[in-house]
Amino acid sequence: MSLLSAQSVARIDELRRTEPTAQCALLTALRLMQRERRQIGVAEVEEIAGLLGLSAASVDGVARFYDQFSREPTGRRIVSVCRGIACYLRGAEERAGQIGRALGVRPGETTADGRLTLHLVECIGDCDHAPAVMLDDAFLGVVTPEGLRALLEQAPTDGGG
Amino acid sequence: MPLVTIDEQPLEVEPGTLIIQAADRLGIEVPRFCYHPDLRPEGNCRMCLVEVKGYPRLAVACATPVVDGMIVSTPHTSALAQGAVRGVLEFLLVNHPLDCPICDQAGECSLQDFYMHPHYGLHSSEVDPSEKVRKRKAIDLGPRVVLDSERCVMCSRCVRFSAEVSGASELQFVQRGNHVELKAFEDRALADPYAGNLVDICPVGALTSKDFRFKCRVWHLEHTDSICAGCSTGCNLRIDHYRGEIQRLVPRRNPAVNRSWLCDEGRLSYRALSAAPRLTQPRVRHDGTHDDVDWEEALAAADQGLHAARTVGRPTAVAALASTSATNEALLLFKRYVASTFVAPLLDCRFGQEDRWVEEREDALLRRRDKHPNTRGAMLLDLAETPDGGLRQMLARAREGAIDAALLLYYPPLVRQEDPATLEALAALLHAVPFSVVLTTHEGAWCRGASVVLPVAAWSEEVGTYTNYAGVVQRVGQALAPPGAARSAVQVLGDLLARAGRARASTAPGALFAELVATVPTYAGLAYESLVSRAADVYPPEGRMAYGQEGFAGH
Amino acid sequence: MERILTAQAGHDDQRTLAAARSRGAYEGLRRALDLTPQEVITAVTESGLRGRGGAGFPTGRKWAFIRPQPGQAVYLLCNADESEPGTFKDHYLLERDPHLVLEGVCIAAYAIGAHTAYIYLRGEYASLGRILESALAEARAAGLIGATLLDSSVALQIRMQLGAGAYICGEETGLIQSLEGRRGYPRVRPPFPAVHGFVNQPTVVNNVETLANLPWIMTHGTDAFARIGTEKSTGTKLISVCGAVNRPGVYEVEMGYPLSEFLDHEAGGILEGRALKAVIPGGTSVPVLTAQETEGVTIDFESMQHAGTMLGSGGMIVFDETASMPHALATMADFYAHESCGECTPCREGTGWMAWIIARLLAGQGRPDDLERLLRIGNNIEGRTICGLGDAAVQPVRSIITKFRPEFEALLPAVIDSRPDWQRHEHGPRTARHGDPAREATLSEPVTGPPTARL
Amino acid sequence: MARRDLPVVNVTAVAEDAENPVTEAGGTLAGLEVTLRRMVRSLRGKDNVTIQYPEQRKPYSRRFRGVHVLTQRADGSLKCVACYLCETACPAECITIEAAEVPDNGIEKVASRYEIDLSRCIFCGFCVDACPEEALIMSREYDLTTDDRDGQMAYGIARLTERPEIDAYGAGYRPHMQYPLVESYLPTQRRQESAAETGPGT
Repeated sequence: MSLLSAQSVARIDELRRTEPTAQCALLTALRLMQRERRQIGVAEVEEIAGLLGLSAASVDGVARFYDQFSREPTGRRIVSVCRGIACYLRGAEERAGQIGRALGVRPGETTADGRLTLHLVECIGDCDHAPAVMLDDAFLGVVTPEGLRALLEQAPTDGGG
Repeated sequence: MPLVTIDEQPLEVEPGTLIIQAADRLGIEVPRFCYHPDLRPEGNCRMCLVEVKGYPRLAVACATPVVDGMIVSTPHTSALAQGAVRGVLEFLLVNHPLDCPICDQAGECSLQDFYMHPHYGLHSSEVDPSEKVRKRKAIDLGPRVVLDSERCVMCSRCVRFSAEVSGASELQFVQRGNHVELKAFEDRALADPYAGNLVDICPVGALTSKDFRFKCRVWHLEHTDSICAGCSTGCNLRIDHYRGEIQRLVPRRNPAVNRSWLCDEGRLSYRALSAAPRLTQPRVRHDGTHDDVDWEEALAAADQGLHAARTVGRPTAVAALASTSATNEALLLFKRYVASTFVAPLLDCRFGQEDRWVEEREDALLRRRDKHPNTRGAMLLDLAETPDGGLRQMLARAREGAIDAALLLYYPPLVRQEDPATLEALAALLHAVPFSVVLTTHEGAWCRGASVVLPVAAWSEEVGTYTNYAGVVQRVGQALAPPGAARSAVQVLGDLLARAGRARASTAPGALFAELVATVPTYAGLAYESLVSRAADVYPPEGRMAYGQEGFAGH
Repeated sequence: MERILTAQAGHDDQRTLAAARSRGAYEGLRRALDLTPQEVITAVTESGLRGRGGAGFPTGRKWAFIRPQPGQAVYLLCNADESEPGTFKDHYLLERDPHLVLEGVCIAAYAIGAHTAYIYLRGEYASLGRILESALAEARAAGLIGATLLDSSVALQIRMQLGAGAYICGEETGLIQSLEGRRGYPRVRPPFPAVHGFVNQPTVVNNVETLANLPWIMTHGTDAFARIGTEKSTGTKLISVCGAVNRPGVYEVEMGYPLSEFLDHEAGGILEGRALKAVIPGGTSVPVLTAQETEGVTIDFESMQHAGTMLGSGGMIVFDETASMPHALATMADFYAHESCGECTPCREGTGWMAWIIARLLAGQGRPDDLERLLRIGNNIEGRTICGLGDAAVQPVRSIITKFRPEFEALLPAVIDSRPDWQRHEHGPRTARHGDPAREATLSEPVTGPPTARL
Repeated sequence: MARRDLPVVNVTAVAEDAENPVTEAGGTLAGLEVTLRRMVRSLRGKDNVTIQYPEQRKPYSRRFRGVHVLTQRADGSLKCVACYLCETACPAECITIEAAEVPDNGIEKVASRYEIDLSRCIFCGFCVDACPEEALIMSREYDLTTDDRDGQMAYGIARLTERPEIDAYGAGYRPHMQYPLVESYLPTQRRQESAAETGPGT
């Protein structure tokens, strides 16, 4: 019983066949897994290692190199507040604090109900809308805590990958 | 051929040679952590920075190939390079726990060696212990290896070995920046049968041996170069012993045989020597029971018994079987004694199918199916000539009553268990023949039936030569003295020859090897003195880090 | 001024193929296909186009290094891992004019003989990835890209790869490693990507903006491009300005455009009419310029270099008089400590150490020699690392500390015990030397009274 | 010839002079003067140079190198981590150490056996100088006697730590004596400190 959807497994198989090496498919495989399982834990690592014929250790090493893969499950929605230099100059810290208070979660943490995770992230390349905020992978630009709460009510966009 | 000048010393090298290899050949020390002659260079530790004339920035000697006319200055002659290397070493120590007192690597640790070198180290720390990044310590990675990630310098030698050489890929880095940590997935025990090498190539105390853990300090060890007797590959190794006990075995580099590696079975083979009680006194059987006697009496008994068998004069009255774990020199004397003393004896070296197995490899790296170090040597002495000869044949003939006496030279295997069938066959043979002389090392139920038991030296207790599966002749070293009254097989066989009225052969290793060369055409031109392995590179070398003489042996 | 990159980006329907083609998309590719690959390379070389990713290496020369052995496949990698803090120019192009980028990819791939091109986007650009995907799908459907480029006989597969949050993957060998599904550990050079690149094949890595210049060069010609800008810095540059300005955003300016004019005019002046304090002109990886130093500086590679900094990625970060440089530096130092991949020693340990010391300063626990220590650490990192991240991490630290030193000195406690922790221990040093007065004192201490345990 | 220059002494004259009884007695008494004065003073109980050893003892220098002490941590565990440096430094080769592993508490190595053969020890103090942990220091215990040379002169861990004599003699030589021990304790100290913590009556 695979942890991944049949469609994702198919995608990975296709990549494994068409990419120069099986390992070239690893990053995409991890992204799919993170999106569907919201974590890259032990079981997830072993599943991918099996799919691509890699050692669990090497998959784990890659998974734990990139910021967007998390060992522990993240919330269903992810709010990322940029703390890059540009956003810092436009008061990112206060903004992160406001949002955290409004959503009842501290940066780097996930709400108890697993609804959402609040991240402080390095520069996300949306500096003209500093302090920039992302919801999942949508750039919100300057957003008030209230506006963010409203957005959170809507259905999530496709998580990319 | 490109000409390179390092610290004013010119050297001509073949194209593609790395600066660090050229420097090693010139005997110029270039400090390094990540470079290893048998691994792909990665250039991550930055300790081997050197100044190359005309280069905009310092180059890493371990990844920069020599080009013709290159002029290189190492930290020993270049202030710039020296400053850089000092800086790198300081960085390496920023988060190092400095727990040398409880670290088994202390004494053969590159960090220690470099820090104590006036050109690279001896700075005072500017970091509070309270400021250091703490990581996990004493992580159990199975039966061979203990990991201390605080001591790791992230040189990735182990990661590369695991991926490139053994193929197990069980180690990888996790996290980023100064939180990078070496990790086996979920701290699972390493299944790699070559895991011991991870400890050897770790330049610091991050990966230490569980077998050697806390046994003794490395500066107490005495070293004896020898050859592994675990299988017919004949890996070059070094016996590290202290107060008359073997503490550990470590590989010596020999690109022609084992590169820098040694399998875990071979690495732990010394344990077999103390697994069963040793024979320390000659024994002669009087009405059913063995009595300890002195050599004089034992040799006399052996000689008389065999003399009787000899005088029967009937063909194949004597079965003579010598293990292929014996040295070439012992086998030579064994053959000479038997051939010159008996008429058409059954003379063989096969307890099982050594002569077939010596051709088969057990895995892609080192291990071979034949677990005897000297089968090829015995075969070159024509001790496996007759088809389907050996123990089975002798037993059959003995049961027919066609054999009056048996002479056995037997060594228990150092890796794996001895095949019970073989031991049964041996016991049966001894019971089937009226008189038998056994030369062996350990107590064993199988030799109860022997008329005379002569205790001989085991591996690591005698000198001599082995010929590996490929015909490479290598010298075996003596680290310890044989226990009790035990003597080297060469000496015992020499005495028997003398008693049999043959001129007492010189048992000096050099002299015997000369006779060997005269006897075996394949050995023509070899000299005992020149047999010392070309492995100038020992890991861990006495108080120094591994130096590679040969280039990176890609595969 | 002639707009090369953003001419069409303003149109809201520019993402759709039809609209884009109606405005001349893929015309440059057609022109390129009329030439031989070698002619394209020559043209780009003569146009003087230089890499827009940060290093400013001549694009044509980079291509010319590609000499595939028989049986080798050449790869073109489009670097859309725009992670340099303060930089969002590629973000703009990818979002507004995806076909321009795709066309540039096609031209470059044709020039170097690559039949597979990868576009590597940073993980945070997943939404832009979808825009690019649909554009690519349209182009494929229209038969522009795929088995044949336009109606030529040249095949080109364009694949997309999303990163997952690692600054280092914007470094070309780090990008290659990531694309191969490894940790983004940069590779030691030599060998260079042009020889051993992606899966050990000859590889060119070009920045999005660099490639986006190619269609115009093909349509308007080498000379037209060379005429724009300065002699050594031809063409235009996308400047993404952010921080304390009234109109942050992406602007296309001709090379050689005065910096101060750009700040006052395009960027709309400093926020709330405050005074300018400093500018980091090319992303945090280049040295800062004080307000005075910006005088007379123009936006091009040479002038920036002359002013002691670099044009870099064109990510311009503006500080007004209210900004605290130590806190700003802490933000940047934390960034590099967090993003250092940890492969090579000086960067792995040095960036973390610098960040720690700066944090210590801000916490009022600095030591008198901490500023010298920071500069010394910087010198021990710069030029000794595998990739450029180490050098990059040093630039803000060194330039900001030297140019705004009083702000840092104000952080140093008046009186401070700078001895290491174990020496400040009330028990005193564990390593007394002979001649240490305290020690000598005990030597002459009279021994009296009955024996008792005295420690 | 130098001989001619030698002074000539009239031996007979000297002898006669010596025979004078007054001079003889006076000389003897003069010679005895110091002795007699000392005798009188000591008979009157003044200025005794000797003491009643072993009942009475004189203090020794704090740097005196006497029988060794193995120090302990606050929790009473042995401070020694079996680094073998003392054994390595010992010129008399009288130290025997065996190491053992303990569940990791930051320091995973301890000495399971630590023995100093004091019948071979030359009390040079190299071992104490070599110790990186102040786990081994010297005491001022000097009167080391036994009726059995073989058994009792080899001190193991028990006798090198919990040794009542130490309290009486006090600690002796160790490097950096001007500073208190850092996180190393003698058994007495620890008992006192733990008593202080728990307070009287408990």
